[in-house]
Amino acid sequence: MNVAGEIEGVPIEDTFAEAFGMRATRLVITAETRAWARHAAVSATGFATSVIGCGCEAGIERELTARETPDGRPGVAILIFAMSSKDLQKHLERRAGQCVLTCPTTAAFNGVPKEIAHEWLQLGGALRYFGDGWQISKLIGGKRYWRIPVMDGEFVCEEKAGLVKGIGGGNFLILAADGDSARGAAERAVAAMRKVRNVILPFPGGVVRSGSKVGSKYKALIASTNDAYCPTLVGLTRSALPEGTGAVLEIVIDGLDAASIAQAMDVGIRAACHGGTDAGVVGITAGNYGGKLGPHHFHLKALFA
Amino acid sequence: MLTRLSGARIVDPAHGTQQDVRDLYVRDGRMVDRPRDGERIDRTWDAAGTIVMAGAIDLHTHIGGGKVNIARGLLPELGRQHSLAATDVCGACTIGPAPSTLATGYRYAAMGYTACFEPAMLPVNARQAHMEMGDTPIVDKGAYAMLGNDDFLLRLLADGANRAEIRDYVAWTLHATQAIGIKVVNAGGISAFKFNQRSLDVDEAHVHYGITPRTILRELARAVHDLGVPHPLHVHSSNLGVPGNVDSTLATIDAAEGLPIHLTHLQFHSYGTEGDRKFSSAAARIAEKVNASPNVSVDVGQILFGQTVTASGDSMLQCRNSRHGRPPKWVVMDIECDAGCGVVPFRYRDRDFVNALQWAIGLELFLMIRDPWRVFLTTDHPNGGPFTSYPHLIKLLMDRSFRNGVLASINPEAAAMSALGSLEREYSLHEIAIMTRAAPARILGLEDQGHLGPGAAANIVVYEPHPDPEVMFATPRWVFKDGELVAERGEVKTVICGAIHTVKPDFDRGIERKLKGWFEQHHTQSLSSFKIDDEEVCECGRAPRLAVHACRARTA
Amino acid sequence: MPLRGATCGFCGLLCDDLEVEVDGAALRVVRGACARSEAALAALGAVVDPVPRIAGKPASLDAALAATVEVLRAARRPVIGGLDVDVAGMRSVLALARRIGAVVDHAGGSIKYRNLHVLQEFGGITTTFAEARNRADLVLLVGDGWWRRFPRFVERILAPNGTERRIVTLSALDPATRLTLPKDADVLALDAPLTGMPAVCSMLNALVEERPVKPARLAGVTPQALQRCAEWLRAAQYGVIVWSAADLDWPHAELTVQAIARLVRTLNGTTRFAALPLAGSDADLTANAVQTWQSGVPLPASYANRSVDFDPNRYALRNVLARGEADALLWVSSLSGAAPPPVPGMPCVVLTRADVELDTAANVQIPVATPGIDAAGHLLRGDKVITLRLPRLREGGPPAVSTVLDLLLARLG
Amino acid sequence: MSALKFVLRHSPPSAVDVSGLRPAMLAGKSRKEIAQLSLTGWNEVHRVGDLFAVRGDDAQRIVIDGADERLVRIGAGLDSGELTVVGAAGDYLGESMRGGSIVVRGDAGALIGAGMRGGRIDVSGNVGAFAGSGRAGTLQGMAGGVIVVRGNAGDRAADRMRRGLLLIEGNAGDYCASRMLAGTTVVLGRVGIDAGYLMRRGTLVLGRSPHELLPTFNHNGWHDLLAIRLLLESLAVYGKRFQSFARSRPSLSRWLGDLGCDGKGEILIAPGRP
Repeated sequence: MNVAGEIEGVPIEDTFAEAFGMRATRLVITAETRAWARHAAVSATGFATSVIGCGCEAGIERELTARETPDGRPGVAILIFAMSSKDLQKHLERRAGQCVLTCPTTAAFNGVPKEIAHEWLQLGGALRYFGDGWQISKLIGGKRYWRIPVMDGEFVCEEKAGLVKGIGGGNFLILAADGDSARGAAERAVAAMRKVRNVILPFPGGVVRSGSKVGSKYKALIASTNDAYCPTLVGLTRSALPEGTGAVLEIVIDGLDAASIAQAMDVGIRAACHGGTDAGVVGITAGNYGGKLGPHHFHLKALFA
Repeated sequence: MLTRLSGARIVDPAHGTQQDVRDLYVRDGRMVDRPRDGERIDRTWDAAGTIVMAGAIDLHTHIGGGKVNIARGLLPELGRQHSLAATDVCGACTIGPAPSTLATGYRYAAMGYTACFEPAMLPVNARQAHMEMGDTPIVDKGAYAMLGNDDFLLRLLADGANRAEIRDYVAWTLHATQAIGIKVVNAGGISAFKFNQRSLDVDEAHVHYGITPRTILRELARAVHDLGVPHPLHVHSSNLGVPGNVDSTLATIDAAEGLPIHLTHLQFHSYGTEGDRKFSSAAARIAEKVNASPNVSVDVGQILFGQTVTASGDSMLQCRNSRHGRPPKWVVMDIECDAGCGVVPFRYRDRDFVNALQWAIGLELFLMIRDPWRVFLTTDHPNGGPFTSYPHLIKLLMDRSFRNGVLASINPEAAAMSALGSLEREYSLHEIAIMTRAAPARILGLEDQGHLGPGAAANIVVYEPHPDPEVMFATPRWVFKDGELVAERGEVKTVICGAIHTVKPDFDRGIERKLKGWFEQHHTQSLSSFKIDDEEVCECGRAPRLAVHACRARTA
Repeated sequence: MPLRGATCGFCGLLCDDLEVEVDGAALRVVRGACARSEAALAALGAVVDPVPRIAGKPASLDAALAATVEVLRAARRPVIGGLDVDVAGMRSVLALARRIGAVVDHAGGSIKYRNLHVLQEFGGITTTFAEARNRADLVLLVGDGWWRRFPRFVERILAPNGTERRIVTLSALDPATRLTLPKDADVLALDAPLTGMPAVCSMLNALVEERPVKPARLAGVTPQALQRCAEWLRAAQYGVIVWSAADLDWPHAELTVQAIARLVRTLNGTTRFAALPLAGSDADLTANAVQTWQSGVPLPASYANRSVDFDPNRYALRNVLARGEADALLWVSSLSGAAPPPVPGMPCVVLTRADVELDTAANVQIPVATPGIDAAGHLLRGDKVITLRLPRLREGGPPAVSTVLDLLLARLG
Repeated sequence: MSALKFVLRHSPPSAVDVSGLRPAMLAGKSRKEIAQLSLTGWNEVHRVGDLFAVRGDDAQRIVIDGADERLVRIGAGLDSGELTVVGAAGDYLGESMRGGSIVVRGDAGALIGAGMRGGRIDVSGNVGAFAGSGRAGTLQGMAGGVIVVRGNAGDRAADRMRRGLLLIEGNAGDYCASRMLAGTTVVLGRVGIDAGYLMRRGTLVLGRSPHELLPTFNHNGWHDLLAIRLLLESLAVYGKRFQSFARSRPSLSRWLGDLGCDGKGEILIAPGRP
């Protein structure tokens, strides 16, 4: 391991996380109560860990107070990422349609400011057809909304949602002495990273154990287990694990911009390293493909800049 | 008064001349061969370097009758946007999608047209049609009376009337309405619509009278032919604008059984149902049939992109097509046991698949029908576009690279489905002169129009050659009507009144006995107030003269 | 006494089956009479040799024309109103309007516009007299004055030779009118007052389209009657809705006309249905038709500034006079006998029917021939398609409108 | 730079089309050039300098002072800049405007904002009939932008309205929102008879209950709809009266119609006095 520096005594490898361009949008879901807004948000961001198997990646960005939402009700901001505008349109439409429109009292608003919107996706513009001709379009404060009659009143939905050029695949790996230490470090990292805006951690609990590499011996698969980091394969493969590593967990970050991802990685790594080697953290590294896959490189040595 | 026009190249297909340079002489509004011995030439127009043709003739343009006036009343917001200010000789008027009669006369004349024919004069509306034409200055006028949906004729046919009776009725109509020809619009269909029949194919029976369009077409074509009316039955076929109407159009040609017929606005009747959108060009099939049928002449009814308004007697199809209209307001009328009408504004868009293909189909017809004596330049004004776009249309016909340039800019799917890009033909000046002058005069029986030989009306158009035919045809240097200079470089110089052209075939006036009873039983006016005599038509039509053209009866 | 065939121009029906006895100037309808033709012919028949007047005093036509030229020359913003004239008269009116930059409007412009407005902002499906007479199996008559305004409508169109059809009357009709309806017809009477007409017409639309309305008793009409009416409308093979815009005399009545036009369009989707707005009286259709074809835009219009413009708000005669924009009024009237609206202080030249005596002295008054009486003329019939020639009935009499105006134009140079 | 000011010297004898007095037509012209421009009346052409005393120089800010109802089509076709009218404005104020703003300190005539597509009109006084409608013969009225009338509006306000916002603090006349196609109209005061006649879609909010609604409107219940709440809150920027109306957060009586004409419009009526 080529060490770039240490945080609380934990060696940080001089490598980089390699990330790639994605298309992203932010949706603000509100409801009469925080609970119903959460139900919709959780549902809408479910089963969205990786574009490979889910088509999109989504997560809750943060919860919003009544003062922060367009309609003065409690809300949740979610981010959705996909590989193309077309994919994003499809998944936005499905998730908003199946998980927000269906949920009592909710409304859906675009969460992307006009200034940064690269293009516009149809939100209410696509969902309105559920109204079967009874839907009403309404221009309010310069924005167009759709009012779709539903059984508890009307589902109010902004016509369009902004699309930004986001980044997917920011990551770092926590190398630990054992599973307990790895999980403890990861949970500390996730808790810290949740406070960062413009990012989501799409995997369950923000953490992924099945780090992957490109390709497989099986032709049908485009990715497979990252054998170099699997402790149970030490001795069988060309392992990348330093001695004493008993478990590795990865945190993947999708963000609306590079700075937010870098910031999330910064606070995440520092939180993971909190307690130093005594807490069982052996090292921190990041996943890349030699720079061939993505244009965005997050160098871990930036932590010491 | 003797005038000489000197040094021009003369394009006069009726006399076979191909751009001979020679002098033309006009005495008292007529062409003469040469001055009499010792006769003084009062005025010489130096036309050296110019191209001269006879005044153009539009044999199918909706310039008179209630339909266009309804269109004007329907679209005042468009009319008022296209104001023409008064000049020293012209009155203030407008030239919107349905132009005023004043603007119509001014613009036709300025473009070198000296005679225009209203193709759909409802007999009950004939007075108003003649009045509107009378307020269309400068150009000569004439009209075709619509038959084939009037209850009197349908009853005659349903009762198995003999041909002599039908012939007499047709002739009586020509006299009573002061028409020069007979038109049939969606034979039987306008009437069937009054009985809530919403479509009628060539061999489908009229729900009330039990007769088919084929019968109506055949009997009218026969009557017009036997009476010796020069212009063949003018036919607006069944199923206007309906995808797949190629079959009914071909059936319509067959229904004539070899008798002369003229198929009008053929573009709207040349549609197939191929392709994903079930709409395709059937121009090739139609052209092949027309090429092989010497009894058939056609005009195209080219569409041009932009806002226009369609005004047709075909209430059945206009009601059906009203859903495509823009702006979405329209009028349909049932008229007086006589016919009907429908007025639907249209905005043809080059990015629209159907509109783009319609545009291409029209041009395909122009280019695939070989004989310029049998295909005429029309936009079915205002239905396919305004007559003011004729110079542009001429350019599309004469200039292949220009045409292909436009083709490349229209809806690509439509462009890909059209054979237009592969058609290499370019019309020559000679052919343009045939289709806009010599041929319409011949097919209408206008002996003294459409050519520059001795005895012809001195309708002379002097063009300055220009590499762009659109420029050349839009603003001729001089336009003479009956020897008078009426327009110069697009500007009207003198406003005169044109003649009315009619035919008056012989017939047995005994038919009036039957008609009188019919009028008393069913109509809300008397037979005598229905008829328009020569004096009245000249008053209504402000005509200095009634030009009655000869009919040579072919009755067996 | 000589009997002459005549065509009556005193309402939009233009009945051409009249026989009139002409005795010197006196006129008497012998066949085809109605209240309107009798009244008009009696009035015109009592006039012998009417003369032009200048400031109320008899004058020669020559002097009257000279005085008129003076008025028009001095005017910068003239209005031409009235316009109950024949086609030739209207052609001359427009030639004059172009020459002097006038605003032109028909006296009944606000009435006519109730229908025209709907044509322009909705469209319409209409029919004509003979179609209605021969084909209609249901006729819905809206309003309470059509029988007075078009006295022979029942005889000539609604019930010639005992045609069987259903009739619905929408308006409170007096018993005398009810008696004129065909005796064996199936009649449904909806006795709504005029004020209830907008609501009833909208309700009929809703019922015909089977919207979930709950028709309560509406403007005196029971829900059952409304429902029955809707059923009849839907069951018709060829239904016709008839009204006279002059009856619908309340502000914004054009909205109700649009509701009627919409009803027709909806019904026409499945069966045949058409509107038959009764009009054409006082040559309103004639004036509008000639204006429309010559200029491309309808009345009211302005010929100011050497161009033509249409705007019912700016150029309606009433509005122009109310705003005090005009500085001379030329009133041209040959059929109705209507006098010009009083405009104190404004120079006023009046061409009128021979029997008209003005309350106040106009600058110039010139009697003109009434088409179909003292001159032949063409008028457009009330169903908008047929133009009839009204032959001249008697010799002598004042000159035709077109004659007077053409003389005037020649003098204006 | 000071606002370009046109002070009316005398009332013209006939209506004068002053749509030429707008930034796009005047920008880059000297005062002298502007004074030479002509405006058309009825058979008369007025030099701008004869009709108005011209002052100032900023063509982006135009003031017409001492205006009266003879000045028609003020600000017609406006697409940017500010136009202030002091006095009365004639008919067709802001006709077909697409942007910019017009403020009238006084009354305005009929057909204000006819066919407008964007921008804002503020009238401190009353306006005539057909506010936010369209010219005769057109199928659509106002299709965007905002009109605020502090006084009363005449009959047929919002006739054929297609889009945008028409706000009336005072009363509106008969047939308010007739043939309305879409958009939002708010009348804080009373309306005359037959509001919403032939209304197809759109929203009409009434601050006071009308005496009678058309029988072709069905009562839909009392609702506090999120969209309407958002709508009313968004009006706060148009003045205190709208702000307090929104703050009162009324549950509104909702009526749907005109069922004689598609029936997809809504009339929302605040509780309380008719």
